[in-house]
Amino acid sequence: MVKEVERAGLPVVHMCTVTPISMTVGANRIVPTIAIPHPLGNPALEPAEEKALRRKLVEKALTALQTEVDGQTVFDD
Amino acid sequence: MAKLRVVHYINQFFAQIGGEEKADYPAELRVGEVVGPGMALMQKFGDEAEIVATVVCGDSYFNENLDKATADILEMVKSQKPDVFVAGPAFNAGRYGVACGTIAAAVQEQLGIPSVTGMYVENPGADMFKTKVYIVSTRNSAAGMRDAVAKLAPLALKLGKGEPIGASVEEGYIPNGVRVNFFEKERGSARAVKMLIKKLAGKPFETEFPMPVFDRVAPNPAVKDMAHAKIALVTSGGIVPKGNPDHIESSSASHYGEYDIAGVMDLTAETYETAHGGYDPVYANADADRVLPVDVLRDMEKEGKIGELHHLYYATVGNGTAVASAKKFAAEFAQKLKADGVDAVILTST
Amino acid sequence: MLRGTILTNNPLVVEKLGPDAPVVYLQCSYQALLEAARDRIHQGARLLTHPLSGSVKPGETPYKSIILTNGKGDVDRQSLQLIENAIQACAKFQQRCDRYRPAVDLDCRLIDWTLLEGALASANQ
Amino acid sequence: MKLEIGNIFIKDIQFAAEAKLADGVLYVDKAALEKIVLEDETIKSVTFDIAKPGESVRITPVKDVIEPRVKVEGPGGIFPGIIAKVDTVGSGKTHVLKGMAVVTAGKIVGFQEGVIDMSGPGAKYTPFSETLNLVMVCEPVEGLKQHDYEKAVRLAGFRVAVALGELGRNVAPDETKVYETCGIKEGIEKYPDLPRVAYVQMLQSQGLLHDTYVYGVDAKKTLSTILWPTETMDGAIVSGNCVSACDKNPTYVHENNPVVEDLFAQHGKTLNFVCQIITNENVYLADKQRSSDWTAKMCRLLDLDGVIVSQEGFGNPDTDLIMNCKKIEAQGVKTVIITDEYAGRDGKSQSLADADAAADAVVTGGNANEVIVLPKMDKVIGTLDYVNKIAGASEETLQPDGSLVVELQVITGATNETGFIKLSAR
Repeated sequence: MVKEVERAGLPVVHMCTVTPISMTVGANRIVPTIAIPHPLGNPALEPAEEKALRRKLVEKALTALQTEVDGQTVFDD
Repeated sequence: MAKLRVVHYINQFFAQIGGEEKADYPAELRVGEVVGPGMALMQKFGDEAEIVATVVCGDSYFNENLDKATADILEMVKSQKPDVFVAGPAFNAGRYGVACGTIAAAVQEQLGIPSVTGMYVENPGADMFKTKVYIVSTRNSAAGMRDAVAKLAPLALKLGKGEPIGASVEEGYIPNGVRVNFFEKERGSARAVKMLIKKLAGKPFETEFPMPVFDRVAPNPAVKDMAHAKIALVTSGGIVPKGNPDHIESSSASHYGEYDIAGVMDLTAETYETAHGGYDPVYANADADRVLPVDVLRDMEKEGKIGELHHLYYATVGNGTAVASAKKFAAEFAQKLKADGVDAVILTST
Repeated sequence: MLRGTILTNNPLVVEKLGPDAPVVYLQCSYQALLEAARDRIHQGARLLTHPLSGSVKPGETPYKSIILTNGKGDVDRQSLQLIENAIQACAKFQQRCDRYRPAVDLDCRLIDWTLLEGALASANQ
Repeated sequence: MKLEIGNIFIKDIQFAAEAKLADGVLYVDKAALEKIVLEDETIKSVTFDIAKPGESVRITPVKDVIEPRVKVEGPGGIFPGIIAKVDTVGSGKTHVLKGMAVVTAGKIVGFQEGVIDMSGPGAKYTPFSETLNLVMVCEPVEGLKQHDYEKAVRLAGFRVAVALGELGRNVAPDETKVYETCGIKEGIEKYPDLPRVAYVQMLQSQGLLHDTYVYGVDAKKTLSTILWPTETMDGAIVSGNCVSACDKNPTYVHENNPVVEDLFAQHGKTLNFVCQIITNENVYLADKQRSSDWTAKMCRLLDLDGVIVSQEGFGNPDTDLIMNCKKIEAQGVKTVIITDEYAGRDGKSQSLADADAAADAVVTGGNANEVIVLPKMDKVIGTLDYVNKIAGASEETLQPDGSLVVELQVITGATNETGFIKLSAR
């Protein structure tokens, strides 16, 4: 799916938990996330903390979109 | 038994109207005429079938007037009440191949008339239509006409008679993803030994079961000006408005969802949920932002970190490992995103 | 002693291993059991046994027992792929075990148990 | 290691008062065989029957198929560690009763399967429609547990096959074949320019009804190891596997392993057949990892250039197959794998439960889900009362006219994964 978006000419960042799968499906910009049932959250945290965590991940995604890459790249700091 | 009725489709070149300069030739029905490659087909059909009409259409005309040309040709084919429809063969001619695939698939799907075409395996039409209609594998130029017709005619007859179709290697069609049994001449172990000897010698060999392949697309340039960029959200995590209004299936979905989030600042348990059957839905149902980060992006939109969050998002239920079905959906909504002036996409998966 | 959890819908497993064993018994279908295992894998558990153990195909037996670790944390890719493939494979087979006679049902329980027993022997070494 | 196989072509089997093998006719003394079977007090009774190619006969549910053999010269005996003592076999001279088989049938568990049709459309899918079959159906004593029943029938089949093989001891074979491979150093010196090739055989080893025995040892308790390819011709590997009829390896297939046979055919010509590596297909994932690691390690240690890997069974073994393939390829050793497919009745589903790009050379035994109609046969050996319960059968299996609508799964050997048959798919 991510590949088709890329093919259409749009830069795309794939936020997903199991990065090897993301590699397999051909994503170029990859941001690892927390867990499969809650990639952009963590129910164990307080709502405010959880949102901050999500914000950090989305910021990372935006950074990825603003970074030139020449192949599959995982943005995991 | 009466002869099977066949309608044959060819382009302007094979109808000897002309080359590229005549490619805008509109669709034309020639009742009772057998044109160009149709002669060779007729010979192979013998007493069993006859071409009752030939449709001729220019390649540019067809591809530039896709909807009209398809509709017109469907009417022409329908009027002749054929038992089977044959298009091409198109060899390596790209636009001709796409036209053959398009019209053969349309005749089969919309008129319920079995159809077959032929082309070179690298013709773009082959990849686009091999799962929709039988495409006989031909050489890459019209020099392979004899060989192409030798496979095309018997397959057309079988289809016309409603006989079972054998495996791709037996019938000569491009593998279409449907596995069909047949008996080889040698037992499996002997085939394995031969294959190994070839592989060891660095010679080409053909696997009997190709593993699913993954192609690659080069990355697009980065977003230069995020503060003015329009960002869209896409998810394979199945986030849908509460109640799943489009009835997205929990797995192997037959369609995708397009949802308007204009004015939506936060996804809540009351308003959104997941339709995905591939993971424990408890966490996403409680707060769908955990899969589709609308809340955070709205904040960033307000702060001017991004230009705008696109008012539509797209959702499917593709599991990470099952990507094939999602491909078609994605190709479709990616075009919409582009048309809507989106600059970049965040795709979240579970 | 087994460090892990046995997820099963087979009453015979409960009976054989007794109340002290780390068994989670679910009264559910074969596929639902695979899905329950998948949910645990998503939370970071790893598979210790193959989810398609046994040549008795999905649909031919209602019973399935799977051993997983109790781990939390990162998702194990291999476990994830095995379980996804197993769940997908269910769709390929016709459902017919619901029409078995009682004696056959007991045979199904036994086979599932013996497959698990072999794995437990390996796990406990 | 050199083994001479003397084939005695069997043209007919008849019941007679005195057991003998003369002019290609096997005379079977039922009473004597019955005594051999009933040595095991867990077997209550046994019936013998003969099924010949072309007859309107259906044998079901089949448990094992065994070829009678006898060790004429050299150490050990047929089925070492099980019937004969555990001496290493595979050298000397062995006589084979070619063209016949002992078929054990009988219901061990309710959902068991295995159909051999001696004629009709089903016959072309099973290799055992071409053999003269002596079928034995064993009834257990009351209350016998499935484990014990399986074992009793398995061993009874071997005892009968050995007793019949013994009749060929002093018969001059119609055909003699010599199979010989050499030690590592010798092979390198003898065939310096030929690629070094081995056969990696995966053995079903998941549990009750899913087991294989090597020299009497349960394969699930073994580490991957090496055999001379001739050892299996003397019955070093036997089947205790009666589930998944289409892609399990009956003992007959082990005795006549087609990969061994076809690698021998090229040995010294296009390749140097170094050895056979056997490995298992356990349920426990760490076992899988260990076994495939060892297989790959041995491939490297033996300086192999290529291997053929064969599989047995459905689902779980797909993972072993892919692990073996990937790890062996990673050692720089080229692989060809043999498998079969479960692509659904319509052929559209994903065939294997596992996949990897390293598996670029695959031979397939066909789609086991494909549906076939088996017309009614005049005679059934065994029982049909389970047919609605067998793998690949559905509620509508038994039609009013007596025909069976089944998937190829139920036919013994239909999609064999050692390449024993010609069926394939694309």
